[in-house]
Amino acid sequence: MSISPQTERRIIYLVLFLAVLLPLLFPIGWRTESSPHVRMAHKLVEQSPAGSVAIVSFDYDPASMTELQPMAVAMIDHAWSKGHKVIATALWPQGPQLADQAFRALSEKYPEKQYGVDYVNLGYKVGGMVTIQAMGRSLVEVYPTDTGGTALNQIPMLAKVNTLRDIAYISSLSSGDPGIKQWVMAAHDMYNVPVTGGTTAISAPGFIPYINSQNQLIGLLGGLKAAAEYEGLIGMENGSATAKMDSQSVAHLLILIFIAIGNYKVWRNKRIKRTQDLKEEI
Amino acid sequence: MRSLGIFCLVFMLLGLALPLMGEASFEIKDFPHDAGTALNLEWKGASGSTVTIQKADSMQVFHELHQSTDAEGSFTDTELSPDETYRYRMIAVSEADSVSQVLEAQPVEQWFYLDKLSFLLMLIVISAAILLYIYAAKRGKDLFVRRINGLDSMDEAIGRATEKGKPILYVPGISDLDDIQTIASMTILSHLAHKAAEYDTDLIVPCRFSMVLSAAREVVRESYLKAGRLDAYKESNVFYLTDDQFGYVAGIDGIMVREQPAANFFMGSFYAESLILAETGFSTGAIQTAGTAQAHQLPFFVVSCDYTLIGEELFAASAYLSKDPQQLGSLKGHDFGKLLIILLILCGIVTESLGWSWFKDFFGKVF
Amino acid sequence: MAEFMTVLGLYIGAFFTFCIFSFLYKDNPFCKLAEQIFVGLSAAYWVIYIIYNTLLPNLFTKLFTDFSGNLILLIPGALGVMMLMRLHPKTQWISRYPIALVIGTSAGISMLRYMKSDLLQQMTATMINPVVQGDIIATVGNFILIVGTICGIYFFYFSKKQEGVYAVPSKIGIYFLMISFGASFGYTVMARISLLIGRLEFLLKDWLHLIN
Amino acid sequence: MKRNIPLIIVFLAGLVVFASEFIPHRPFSQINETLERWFMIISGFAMFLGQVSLLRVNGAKIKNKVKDWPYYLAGMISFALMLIFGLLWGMEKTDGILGDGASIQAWLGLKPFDYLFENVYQHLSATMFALLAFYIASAAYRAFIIRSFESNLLMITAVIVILGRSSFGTMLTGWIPNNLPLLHLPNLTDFIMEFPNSAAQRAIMISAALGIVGSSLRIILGIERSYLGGDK
Repeated sequence: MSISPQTERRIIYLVLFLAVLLPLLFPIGWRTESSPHVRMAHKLVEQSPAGSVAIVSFDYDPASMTELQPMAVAMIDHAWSKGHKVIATALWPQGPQLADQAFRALSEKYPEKQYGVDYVNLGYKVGGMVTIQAMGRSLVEVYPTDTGGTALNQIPMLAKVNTLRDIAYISSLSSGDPGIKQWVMAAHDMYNVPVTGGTTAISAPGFIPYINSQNQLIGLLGGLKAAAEYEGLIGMENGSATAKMDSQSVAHLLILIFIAIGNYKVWRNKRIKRTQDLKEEI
Repeated sequence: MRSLGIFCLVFMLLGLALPLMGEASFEIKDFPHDAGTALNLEWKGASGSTVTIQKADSMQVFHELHQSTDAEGSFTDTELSPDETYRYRMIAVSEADSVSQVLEAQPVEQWFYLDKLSFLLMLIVISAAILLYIYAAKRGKDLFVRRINGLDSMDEAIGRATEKGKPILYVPGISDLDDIQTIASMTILSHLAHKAAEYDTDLIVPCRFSMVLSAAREVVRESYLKAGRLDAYKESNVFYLTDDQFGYVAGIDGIMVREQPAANFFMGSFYAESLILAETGFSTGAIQTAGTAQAHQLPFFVVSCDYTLIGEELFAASAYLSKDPQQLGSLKGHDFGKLLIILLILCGIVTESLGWSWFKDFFGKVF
Repeated sequence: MAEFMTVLGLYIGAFFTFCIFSFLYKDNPFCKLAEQIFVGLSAAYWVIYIIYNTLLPNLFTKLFTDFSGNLILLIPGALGVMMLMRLHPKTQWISRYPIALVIGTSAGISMLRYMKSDLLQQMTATMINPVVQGDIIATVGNFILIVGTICGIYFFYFSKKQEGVYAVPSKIGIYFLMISFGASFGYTVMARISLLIGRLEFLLKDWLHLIN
Repeated sequence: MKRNIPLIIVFLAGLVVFASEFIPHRPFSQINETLERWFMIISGFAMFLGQVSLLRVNGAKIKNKVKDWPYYLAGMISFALMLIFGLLWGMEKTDGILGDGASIQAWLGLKPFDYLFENVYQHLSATMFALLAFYIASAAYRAFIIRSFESNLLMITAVIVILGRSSFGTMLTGWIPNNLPLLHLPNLTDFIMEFPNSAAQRAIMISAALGIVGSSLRIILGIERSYLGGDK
């Protein structure tokens, strides 16, 4: 029996499609052992006292949502469960909408959390590094109002927050420049605020050097796998990263099976050819 | 002229500084060899005290800039404008006393970035080598360049397209003409168009940017002219699709499936779309040759194409194909550069191992 | 009405998503349609984008509001118009001036940029003391890094036939290239699958509301 | 003259860029920025050339009723629609000729241009990109075959990295004691990425940079001039 290469390709496409689709509909919930960098980030949030104010910066656009949005949700979930207050900022123009989405996703689980008391969305500011430096001098100067136009001094949770120094930790979810790098260089290196964060899997290796003895970056979530690990650490049932990671893992496994089948096929064809050659010789 | 005072700086003592009870002393220096955008604020002898640096804003109100408990140190204030005067207050507070001083300074522009000396030297040495080899080649010196795998297949691919009576597809990458890879691609296109004109095979060149379109039309037209087949040149075969990355790819996919070109060439700068092109091309059964210096996309071309020009081979290809002495000379110059770099790396490893950091620093200061 | 149009938008989005996916099965009228619409829309998108984000703010608005203060902008404006002279065969040659400026500038910029970030930076990054006290893995890794980089550069050395002794480093160079290609390929799988997950998320969540 | 003046312009432009790199003093320090802005304006104009080519080529196809001409017509209609919407009512926060079309926005929820952008263009673009997931699978199936030593290296590293970056990699080797870190697949993956992979990437980058430096030098000095086309 032989299948034409075209049919073969179609089978591959279909099987892959199903392999990604099914785990999204019916999550398997594979738990993976968490890696040290994820545990570092988790520990930073875990150990900050209740009442701390944290910044979650949405430095990405919808194109990287698949990987970064679950991280944002998981980190806000964790912060709220520890009684922290969350300020959302954005160095990318589409960030504020994504922040709203993340807060909305958690509103069911935390109905008691109030805007202005437990969280606030300050919106987008251009400038990257320069903006962060300015926030180190005065938050009001950079953000006179939040996204809704409320003056900052009218927002209860910001009563005691004047500069970046009043922030317990910063988590930047970033898919490029400006992003984590700018937060590390401005917020950590100049004002000594602990910085953690997450990136897409592709760009994660570039940030690992910042996780060093100077603690420039405290842990890092790289891609979906790390997001799923974080969800695992905070005991988030059926988190979206865990479901997506199931899809990922099944797809990876499937590709490996494809490689194995491909090799088997070549090996079998070779053997058939050899036996035919032998027969001809005889 | 103010700028002549390269290393000199104006700084004045303003206001009444508190009597210097402690040892702490402050100084502001211009940041050397820059465009006048930074100042170095230094302090000394402040052991046991906390040093705070403040900067005056336009309303002459001081804001904190930096804090430190080091006895001696410096802070660089950046993103300043040249020749503007800035005021700083530096305060050292210890349990026993406190010292405060207001200083003014202007950042000054200089005429050379001294840190870029190694950069300039490397540039001069490599450029000189390239030019010398080009000169030698022009004077008729025979320069040897080894065979580049994959290039010989180019003629084979054109031959097959001719046999089948199918067109050739040439994709000059997805970067604009400001990417050198695109220009290298134009040189290869010129060679290919010449062959295509000789064999009388259609050559389809879809372009992503208007400037690439202009250049590609010039190049193809001239090749047809040189081959004496200007009558066979069809301007509508070199056309624009769209500036959009994936829109462009969708268009090319359509061409591959409908026109069924017998040979595909992907030469130039490619990003994520490389695999979409190469796999669609493979499914149509075309002979595929790719070449790019985008290291991240090479794996996909290597896996899906019949031949791949890796990295510098793309630039070497045009020299090898044209046998033009100037291009060959240039290639020899690059080779000299490679040997030089291998040598420098080895020297660097030795000096680093011996603990002498000046060698690496000399090259590393550029960044 | 706006709500209905938003829902309709989701259906349109889903339709075009399936149109493109159908290309995987085979070429068909739906994907032909989607492809041409894509080309048309995107070409127009970039025209509008450039007009509103480049030409108006950087050139025309400045000239209209403060002509004498922005006289210098007449130069790029004129060069831009010269570029359009291409459209007529008789005046085609005029477009060579703006092209020359663009090419000259970018040749200069890329020469400096690649020399600095790809050549000098990578070169200095390889100048390391390979021996890391107490860390065998890093030490071995550093030796591999050094050998791989040098042999890899030698692979691109075109002035010598790769025979005999000269073939050895270049062979090692190839091995490194192959390992690197395999690694990059494997590393990219995750990101590419994520793209598909993203699409399915749109279909299952935004469109069909099957998952949260 | 038609040929020499452009070459002189190329040379001067290159020289100016050089000067601005090494001389921090004004005016050189600002030239780069100015040139870049000019560059954007020039390519903004150049953009229209492409559109004219698109209209001409597709127009001819429709006029001559070549095979599949209705699709090209659909393409041209969508081009015209997007263009007209954009010109009339603008995009995002920019107003067009007729202002911001508040009544249409109330009816559609968005500006017409943005509506097409979000509901058609973005989905087309994202789905095209997502095709890569399928192609990466079929490419792996076809190409990762045990053949020569080189192709085996390619395949084995790819398999290790694919495994190392899924949940299975962690599971498969999780039981190995921690004093053998390299036997853990995720660690092995990191090792491969950090050392042998960086080495090869560096070699490619360094040698390609030399190629770029050489080509740029030839362009600036007027030795390489194919992009300008022939004399006429």
